[in-house]
Parts: sequence; C-alpha cells; structure tokens
Amino acid sequence: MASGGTRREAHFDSLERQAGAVRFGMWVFLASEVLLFGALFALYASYRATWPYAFAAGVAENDAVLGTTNTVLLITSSFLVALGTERRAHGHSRAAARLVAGAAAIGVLFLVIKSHEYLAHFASGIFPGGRGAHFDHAPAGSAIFFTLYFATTGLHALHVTAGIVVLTFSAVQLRREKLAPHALDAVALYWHLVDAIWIFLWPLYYLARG
Amino acid sequence: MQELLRKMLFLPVEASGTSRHIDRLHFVVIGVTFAGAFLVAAVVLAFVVRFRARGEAEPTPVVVVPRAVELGVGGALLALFVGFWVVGFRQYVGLHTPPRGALEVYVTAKQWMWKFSLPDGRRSAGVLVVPAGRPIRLILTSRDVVHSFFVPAFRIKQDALPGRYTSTWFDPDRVGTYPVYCAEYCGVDHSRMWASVVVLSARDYGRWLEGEMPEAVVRAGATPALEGGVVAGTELTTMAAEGRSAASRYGCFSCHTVDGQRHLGPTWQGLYEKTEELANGQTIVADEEYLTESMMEPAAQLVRGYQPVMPTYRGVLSQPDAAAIVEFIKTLRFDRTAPLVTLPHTQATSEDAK
Amino acid sequence: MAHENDPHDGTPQPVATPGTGVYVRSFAALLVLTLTSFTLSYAHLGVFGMPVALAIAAVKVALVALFFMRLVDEPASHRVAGVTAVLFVILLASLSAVDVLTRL
Amino acid sequence: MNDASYLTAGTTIRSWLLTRDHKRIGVMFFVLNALALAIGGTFALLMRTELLHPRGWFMTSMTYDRFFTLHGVIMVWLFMIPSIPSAFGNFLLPLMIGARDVAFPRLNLASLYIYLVGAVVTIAGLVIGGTDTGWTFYVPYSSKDATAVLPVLLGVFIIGWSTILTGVNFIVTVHRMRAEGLRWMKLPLFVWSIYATSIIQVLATPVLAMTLVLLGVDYVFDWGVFDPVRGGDPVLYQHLFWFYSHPAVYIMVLPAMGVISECVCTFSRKNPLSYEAIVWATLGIALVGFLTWGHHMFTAGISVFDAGAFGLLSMFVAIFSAIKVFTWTGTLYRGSISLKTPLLYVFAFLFLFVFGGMTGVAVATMSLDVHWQDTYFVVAHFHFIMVGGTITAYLAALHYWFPKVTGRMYPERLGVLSAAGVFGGFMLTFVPHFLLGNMGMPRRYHNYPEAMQPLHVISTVGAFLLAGALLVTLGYLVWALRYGAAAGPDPWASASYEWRTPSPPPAHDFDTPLSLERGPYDYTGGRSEPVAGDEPRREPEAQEA
Ligand code: HEA
Ligand code: HEA
Ligand code: HEC
Ligand code: CUA
Ligand SMILES: [Cu+2]
Repeated sequence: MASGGTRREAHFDSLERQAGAVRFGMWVFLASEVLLFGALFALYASYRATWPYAFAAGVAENDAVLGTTNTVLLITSSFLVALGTERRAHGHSRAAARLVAGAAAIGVLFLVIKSHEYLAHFASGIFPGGRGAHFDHAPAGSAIFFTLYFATTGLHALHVTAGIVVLTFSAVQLRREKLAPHALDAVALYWHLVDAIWIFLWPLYYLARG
Repeated sequence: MQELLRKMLFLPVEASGTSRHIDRLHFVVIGVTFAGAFLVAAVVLAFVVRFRARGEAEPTPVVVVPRAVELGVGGALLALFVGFWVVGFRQYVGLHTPPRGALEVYVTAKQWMWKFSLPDGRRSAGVLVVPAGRPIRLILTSRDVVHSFFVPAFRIKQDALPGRYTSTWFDPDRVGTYPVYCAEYCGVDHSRMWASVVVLSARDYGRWLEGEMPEAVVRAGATPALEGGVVAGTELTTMAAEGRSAASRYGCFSCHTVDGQRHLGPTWQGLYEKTEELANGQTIVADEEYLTESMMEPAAQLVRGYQPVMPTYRGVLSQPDAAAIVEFIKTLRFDRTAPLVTLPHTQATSEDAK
Repeated sequence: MAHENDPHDGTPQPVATPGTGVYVRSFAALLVLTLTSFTLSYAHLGVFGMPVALAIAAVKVALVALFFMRLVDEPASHRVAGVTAVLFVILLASLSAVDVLTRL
Repeated sequence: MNDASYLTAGTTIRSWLLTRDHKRIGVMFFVLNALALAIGGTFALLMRTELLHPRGWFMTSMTYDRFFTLHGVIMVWLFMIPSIPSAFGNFLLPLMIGARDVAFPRLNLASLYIYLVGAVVTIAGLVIGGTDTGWTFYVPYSSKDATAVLPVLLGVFIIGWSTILTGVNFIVTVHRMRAEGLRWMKLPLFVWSIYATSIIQVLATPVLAMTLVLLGVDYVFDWGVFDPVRGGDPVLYQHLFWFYSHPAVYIMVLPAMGVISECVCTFSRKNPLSYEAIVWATLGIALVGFLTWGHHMFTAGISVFDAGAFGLLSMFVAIFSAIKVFTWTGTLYRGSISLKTPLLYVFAFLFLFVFGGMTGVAVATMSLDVHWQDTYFVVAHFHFIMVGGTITAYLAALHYWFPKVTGRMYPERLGVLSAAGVFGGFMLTFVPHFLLGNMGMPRRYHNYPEAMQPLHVISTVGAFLLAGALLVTLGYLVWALRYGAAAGPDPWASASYEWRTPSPPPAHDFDTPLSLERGPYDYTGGRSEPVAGDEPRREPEAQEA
C-alpha cells in the first residue's frame, strides 16, 4: 500500500492529504503488526511464568554476542533508513537510494547471522517442537522455550525478509527518482518497526539468563 | 417460592447445599433481566402511543438529557452489576475452596468416559457413589483432550485438562441418582460421555462399602450402557469398558467408528455376528474368532470395499486387551430405534429421598 | 480527470524535517543503551535482570518511535495508534500471565 | 457523465469486478455475505431438524459435529463480522462524511477479493476436510484431530487479513477524508460505530491470525506449542483465542448499534437523547471490550483471581451497552414516530438485545456461569444478541437504506408482516434454549436426554418459521429491485448526510460539496424548510425521472 508514485488520486483534495493518509494508514497497520507479535509476547510471559528455570537455561543457550551484534546491525540499518527519508525529503533521491540500499544490505547481514545461529542450534540438537538430543537432558519446559524462540525469531526474520525486499525496491525506485517521499516514509516506518520489535526480542531471548 | 421458581425456570432439582445458594442469585439476576427487558419495552410502547407522528415531516424539539441523569443511571446500574459480581465472585471462590475433611475422588476423563478412583483404591467407571451429607472433592484430569465434568443437580462444572489437575467440590445432601454430562466438546461421542453420581444415605453408603449393592447403585450400574458400556459396573470396570479404552489407546478409532459411519475401516456398530462380505468374494460371520483374527492378521481376510491399510496388532495388542475389545464390539449390537438410555434426569428417584 | 485543481501534483515540496542531528544523537543513544544492557546482563542482577533489561528496551523503542519514526512531531492520532497497540500487548500478556502465576 | 448513478456508470461485468467505487464494493460484499447467511442458515436448519429426536434420526454424530462447526464458522467469519461493516459500512461511510471514496480504494477492492478467497478456502476446508472442532478450535482436540482443520485455519486466517485491511482503510478514511469543516462530534453515529469496530478489527484480528498460525504449525510440524506433554498449556490457547473472540463479538454488535442509532433518529425525527453518551459508550465498548475475554473460561481451569478480574471487567463493559439502550429509548421522547419496517426491527432489537445482553451479565456472574458454561443457555445468550440483535439490525439497515442503494422502495406491508414473522420465529426458536440450558443441556450435543425433547421440537418449529420469514423478505426485496416505486433522494425525510445525494448516488458520491449547515440529527425544521445546498442535488434526479 506504500507504493504508488507522486500522483494524487482523484478522491483526495491535495497531495498533502494523500501523503498524510498513507502515513497514518501505515501507523494503523503497524499497530496491527504489533499485536501480531503481541500473541507471541503473551505466550512468552505466561510460559516463562510456568517454567522460569527452563527459560533461563534456554536463554543461556543462545549466543548473546551474536544477538547483540544483530541488535547493533538492525539499529544501524534503521538509522540509515531514517537518514534516507531525510535526504529524500530534501529532494536528494540518489543519496537516499544509497542509504536505503545500505540498510537493505545490513538486513541481509542480519539474516546471515540469524541463520548461522539456527544452524548452530541444529548442530547441538535443538530443533523446534522439543526434538533433538539436547532435550534428553534439558529441564522440563525447554521444549516450549525453543519452540517459542524459533516461532518468534522466525516470524521476525520473515518480516526482515519482507523489509529487505521493499527496501531494495525502494532503493531502485529512488535511484530512478520515482519514489515519492511519503512512499519512502511508509517503507521506513515499517523497517523501524521491525527494528523496534527486535529491540524487545533481544533481551527476552538473549539476555534474561537469571 | 424457591421451588416454584426453580420449576418455572426448568432447573433441575437442587441436590447440594451450594446449589441452593447459587439458585437464589440466579433468580435475582434473571428477575432483573426480565424487569429490564419489560421496562424498556413498556417505555417504548408508551412513547410510541404518545408521540406517534401526526403529520408528514413534523419538526421536533431538541431534547438532550442532562449529564447528571446519564451518570446517575449509569452509576446505579453499575452498582447493581457490581453487586451481582460481589455475590457471584464469593460463591465462585466458595466453589473452589473445598472444606476440610472432604472425601477426595480422582476423576479421569478420556474419550469418552469418566473414571473415578477413591483413595482406598476403589475404582469405577461411569458411576460415582458418594454418601449424602459429606463434602466431596473432585480432582480431575484428562488423558487426551479437554473434557468438562458437569453435574446440573449440583450446579458444578469443571474442565478436565490433559497434563494438569483441576478441582471442584460439592456437598450432596439429597439421596438420588444424578446425571453427569461432558460439557466440553471432545469428539464424536462427546454427547454420550455421560455418567451418574449416586448419592446414598449414610447407612446405605456404609452397606455399599461392606460390599452390598443397594438398589440405587444396581439401578445406576445396570442402566443399559450408554453405548458400549460406558456406564459400567460400579466397583470394577466391565470388560467392555476396558475394551473401549484399549481400543482408544491403540488408536483403533482413527479408522473405525462406533456409530455406523464408514471411515477408513468398517464401522464396529452392528459388526458382531454380521455376515461380512470379503474381498475374495466369500462371506463370513463376524464371530469372536473372526474379530480376533482381524486384529492380528487383518490382511488375511480383507473386507470388501476397503484397502488393506490396517496394521497388524500381533505382538502389540495383549491377549486380555484383544478379548476386551471383542467384548466391547459385542456391545455395539444395539437396535437403533430403542432408547439408548433412560437417564434419571431431574426427577431424582423420589423413593430414594429419605 | 483529477489533477486540474492541484498545482503541486507531481512536484513534491520540500518538507520540514528534524535535521540529521536528531538522528545521529538518537543513534548514539541507542548504541550506548544497547551496550549498557548487554553489559548489565552479566552483572547478576537476579530478579531485577529482566525488568531492567525490559526498561532499557522500552527506552530504546521510545527513541526509535519518537525520533526515527518522528512521533515527536506527528499528529496525535499517530501517537494514539502506537501507544494503544503497545498498551494492548501489555494487557494481553499480563492478564494471561497473571492466570498462570496465580493458579493454585 | 457526471449524472450517471453508480449503478449505471458502467454495466460490464468487468466494470464491477475491477471497480474501485466503494458503493459497488459494498454491494458485492453484501451479496457474498447474504450468500454466507443463507449457507450458514441452511446448516442451522439441518441441525435443528436432526435435533428433533433425542438420538438424532438422519445423521451420525460425526456429521452433526461437522454441521455445527460449519454453521458457527460460516456465521461468524463469513457472515457476521464482515456483514454490516464491509457491506453497509463501505457503501455509507464516504457518503456520511462527504468524501468521494474511502482512503485506499484499491486496498478496498483487495479486501473484497481476499475475503472471497478466504471464504472459498474455508468452505472447501469445512466440507472436504470435514472439520468438526466447533468454531473455537480448542486444543488439543483440534491439533490431534484426524480431520483436516488446516484449510479452515488457512481460510479464516485469510479472511482475517481482509478484515484488518478494511479496518485500516476505514480508520484512515474517518480521520483523513471528512469533508472540510466536518467535526468529529458532527459525524453520524453510524460512522462512529464503524470507526470503533475498525479499531477492534485492527487490534484484535492479528492475535487470532497468530494463534491460528501456531495451531496450524502444531498440526503440520507438531511443534507442540500448546502440548502439555512438552510443557505447553491448552488454556493459553483459549486465552489467545478469546482475546480475539470476545472483542470480535463487539465487532458483530457495534455496527448493529450504529444502525439502530440512525434508524431511531430518522423514524422518530429526533436528535439522539445524548449524542455524546452514544459516542463515548461506543468507544468504551471498543476499548474495555478487550479486557473481558476471560469470562469465557470460568470453568476452564484459570485461576480464581484472574477469573474474578475478568468477571468484574465484564460488568463494566455491560454498562456502556445499557447507556446506549436508555439513550435510544429516550430518543423517542417527544419525537414524531412513524412505524415503518426499519423502526419495527429497531424495537425488536431493543427488546431482544436487552434480554441477550442481560443474560450476558448473568453468565458473567461467575458462580452462575459455572452451571451455564457450554450449555444451551449460552447458545441462547449469543443467538439473542447475534440473531435477535445483529440480524435484526441488519434487516433494519437493509430496509432503511434499500432506497438509497437501489433507488427503489420495498413494499411496506410485506415488510411489516415479515418483521412480525422474524420476531415470532425467533422467540420460538431461542427462548426454549434458555430453558434447555437451565436443565443442563450441554451444547454441541447430538444425543440428549429424552426429557428435553419437547423444547427441542418447539425450537425446531421456530427455526423454520424464522427461515420462512427471511425467505419472504429476500423474495420481496428482489421483487422490489425491479418493481419497487422510485424512491427519490430522501424518502424518509432524514437529516443524515447520506440522504443529501440522489438515490442511487452518482459514481462520485457528491456533485457538489456536502453542505454542513444542517446537522445529521437536526429535525427542528421539518422538511418543508429546505436546507441550503440541498436543492441543486435534487435536480439531476428530477431530470432522470
Ligand atoms: C454480538 C455478540 C455478543 C455480544 C454483544 C455479547 C455481549 C456480552 N456477552 Fe456474550 N457471547 C457471545 C456473543 C456476544 N456477547 C458469543 C458468541 C458467546 C459464546 C461463544 C462460544 O463459546 O461459542 C458469548 C458468551 C459469553 C460468555 C461466556 C459464557 C460461557 O461460555 O459460559 C459470557 C460470560 O460472561 C458473556 C458475557 C457477555 C456480556 C457481559 C456482554 C455485554 O456486552 C452485554 C451488555 C448488554 C447489556 C447489559 C444489555 C443492556 C442492558 C440494559 C438496557 C439494562 C436493563 C435494565 C435494567 C436492568 C433496569 N458472553
Ligand atoms: C451470526 C451468527 C449466527 C446466526 C445468525 C445463527 C443463526 C441460527 N443458529 Fe446458530 N450458532 C452460531 C452463530 C449463529 N447462529 C454460533 C457461533 C454457534 C456455535 C457453534 C459452535 O458450537 O461451534 C451456533 C450454534 C447453534 C446451535 C447449537 C448447536 C450445538 O451446540 O449443538 C444451534 C441449535 O439450535 C443453532 C441454531 C441456529 C438457528 C436455528 C439459527 C437461525 O437464526 C438461522 C436462520 C437463518 C436462515 C435459515 C437463513 C435464511 C436466509 C436466507 C435464505 C437469505 C436471506 C437473505 C437476506 C434476507 C438478505 N446455532
Ligand atoms: C490404519 C487404519 C486402521 C487401524 C488403525 C485399525 N484398523 Fe481395523 N480395519 C482397517 C481396515 C481398512 C479394515 C478393512 C479391511 C480389512 O479387513 O483388513 C479393518 C478391519 C477390521 C476388522 C474387521 C471388520 C469387519 O468389518 O470385518 C476388525 C475387527 C478390526 N479392523 C479391528 C481393529 C482393531 C481392534 C484396531 C486397533 C487395535 C484396528 N482395527 C485398527 C483399518 C484400520
Ligand atoms: Cu468429553 Cu465432551
Ligand atoms: Cu465474551
């Protein structure tokens, strides 16, 4: 819904109104996205209340350094996109294109690290659904922890992937000077949200060992 | 008065102390409901009569209700509703706080039967025998999906969950036999997952403990099984009920039904002593021997119109289990037009009442 | 048929933006907070570990929302949308976790 | 061609299928919804017929289980949730705020097709897969079930996105597309109700989507998110499901309340007794409605403390509805009441909704719900609200806006007659359910004790009466499409904005900007005193005639 060029559509009185509507529409949509993850946060809260020990042990199993690296990456990427919207607002499409492309590249890096983590888990016998050698000796509730871990980070990774696709598309359009500021704004909002969600996932799945 | 209201509202007989308290609140709340609905209706009617349009497109004055009236009405109603909540919540807490010294009964639910076991090792399926005048605490769990233990006469209901224990209690004070329903949807035979609670006088209960069979117990136990002997004997499960549970344990019901419906395999309803057409063109009467062989060597005699997908259970199914399943299949031979069960419903057998 | 009464069509006007400085400062703050949180996670805070980590996360998300997503200077409706969503997640999580925590 | 009505602005099928006109999209939504109602109703009738006998007489339990699942799923997700918002809301929202369309017309069309795809997948899944879990899909039954829940989950998931997109669209439309100078507190109340509904749609539906995905993942990959063997908790599934589904019941009733507000004012020619009270109560329901979900789980094994909190919060949300009922009733005071079909439906609504709502309060009274949970009392409660309330309002809306949508009048006499039939049939069908519930008849029961048979028979008779009355309604409305008298722009002499454009409206809704001099509930002047800005718009209609 964020795409669309700079043309005003017939039912809007002015381009400003249209831009405002798109931006607000994006906010409402993001509110919806937050609730999508909300279900997983609620499960985390309840299951952590049930299995505090298993959750702490599970978090310790995750690599905090990699998780933190990923946090820094996403924040940086978000920052680049923010700069991009700023450049675009001043009419510098090409500069914005470079920033947005950079953000997308960092997103790819994030996914690379994430898949590395997944593979490491598989290697040490941790699979979703409580399958794998790890669970033979893990405390009760570990299965739930890792199932939630895979579900939540997996859904987030899907969002990152979608974000990379739209960022790349936006970068191309920007380079061709074919992307309106309000369209880029909408993409940026989405990307910031993906970042914000990770900012919460990170302590829950990488830091809270105790 | 209470008795009259109870009958007007079609509520079952109150057979426990708690149920009488709950009903009192029930009458108040339903009374308010009626009052509210008819009040609104009456006011509407009055306004319609009084302010009927007299001409086309008449002008009308602007009337706006003062804020204070609005808040007052809203506040008063809130007070009423919160009042309901206070009483209801206290009763609800009561329903979850069994008194000390309650007799504990473990209830196990599974598709589609209720099993009871007492601390002294006594077990039964389908019939729970309790003494009047003593609080009974139920500790429930489920072997498979969620079920719900519902006894209308005591106004109690509690879900039985797999992997967890939940509990509820009741204080029966009226001798009689009361139906138990499963109230959480749990599959095909959800609507037949019934049992009974037999409340005996203290004296009869004592006799029952000694091994006698008071008439009420016999009647409840001998109530022709809800299909397949779910309501079985009292002290020990009957063989058929055991068979049913074995069949469910071994997953037979993922291919066979007991209600006449064709599934992956032929239905077991009416199977016993039926003349079966085999794939090789022969016919055979489904007696015990054939049934047993069908479990151990299914491919040997394929029923016509089915795929040879049934796995062999030789070495898997123990001999007693196989026999029990056969016994169970034998009970499925009922006549579909006869009443399945005459449930002792609201009318607790009056001669039992002291 | 639509464009006759809008001279600005197709020519986006420069928009007032907060300027690069705000972004850089927020970014710096985010990095510092990330590092703090990471370090604190090794500090054996016991039961406080989780609340502290979440509080820091909340501050960071607030920074992202306010400055990257420009909620500071956006219409109230946008802010309401964001805040309501977060509020409801908290309600969902707490009212269901309370159940688990207070079961007997 | 500025004067062409939206119906004639293009007559090819393509011009309908690819339209971005909110009115056409609304009409198409309506047709699909009515179809869903007919399918869901057919299954209801089959169920009722089967329940004539305590052990059933023409289906197996397995078939019966599938039928109530079909009935519940279709009625809730295919019919009721999109019914008033997506059909009437789409048609009316822009007209009521003086806009030329919704904010995102292409998205709007996308919602329609997403809905269609979801509906097809759902029905196919229900029929072919034979899903038998009930509309609540409780685990672990649903995740172990040998029958396919998967396509149904997928279908409902898809429809969920249609709902979310419609919600986003409407929220933005109300915020950003209002005519110049149209202030919030001047909006027609129907707009408020659709707005509040959209908030719920946007915030609640994603939780359902996520829950269904987890359930699907459980089913396919056996991840066991709710599996007790692996430390999961089936009750948490219920928390998540009801976090959506309780607010969803307000998705089903708020738009209906909006319809009632409009009809009461128009047919009593009165301002609402308190516009603000209705607005705040509408928003209150939407927001507080999110905090009561646990009242569906009083016997499910949640903690006493949590249950108590949910019980109390349920009492709070009920107040808002009560305030609305009082306001509607009071609106009649000193009005000029004409007893047209829509108003009769409104009266039916008032009576039945108070009953349904107050029995909601009754089941929210915790100790009482222990007896009623999962019995026919609950079935009666929600049919009183959803059929007695929402369907009744839906029929009111259908008659009230029929002239606006089609440009024709329905036959009034038949309208009154079938309204009486609907009311009678309804009472006969669902009053027995209360009594059955009291007796202890659990829901989703194919076999039941013989003592309960008489009440079931009465209910079945009522259901057929109800269906008959609905068929008559359908019949004369179809007839009126062709043979009904021409309606003119404002046959009810209403003050609301949507009547200030010709019937049927032109493709771009308003030829001249909406004049706001007269408010939507201003009846101080009567019709004889035409409002400035009304006149020019009448002309094209006159030429057509
Ligand atoms: C449109 C749908 C709709 C609406 C609006 C409601 C409204 C309400 N519902 Fe209902 N409900 C359902 C649809 C709906 N419900 C469904 C579908 C189920 C079953 C789901 C399933 O299990 O399949 C259900 C189940 C359900 C339960 C669970 C029952 C159980 O399973 O055991 C509860 C429990 O608290 C409940 C409560 C309420 C309450 C308190 C309201 C309140 O919002 C009602 C407020 C209204 C009023 C209070 C009426 C106005 C009052 C007056 C005008 C006052 C009268 C005057 C005087 C007293 C003087 N509902
Ligand atoms: C919107 C919701 C809705 C509506 C309208 C209805 C309508 C009806 N419902 Fe039902 N019902 C539910 C939602 C609804 N229901 C839900 C959610 C459940 C729970 C399911 C579960 O347990 O999982 C349920 C369960 C349920 C049960 C309990 C089943 C059980 O637990 O075993 C019963 C039993 O009698 C029943 C009956 C009926 C009847 C007779 C109608 C009648 O009112 C139907 C009459 C309608 C028609 C016959 C259609 C005729 C219409 C046309 C021909 C088109 C006309 C078109 C225009 C006028 C435009 N319903
Ligand atoms: C994978 C599906 C499947 C399972 C599981 C299964 N069956 Fe069967 N069963 C079939 C099929 C298909 C047939 C018909 C073909 C045949 O005779 O082998 C059948 C036939 C039978 C028959 C003969 C029925 C007749 O009409 O003559 C009996 C008895 C039987 N099964 C018992 C059992 C028992 C007992 C179990 C569990 C311990 C069981 N089955 C499990 C698929 C299954
Ligand atoms: Cu067991 Cu329903
Ligand atoms: Cu509810």
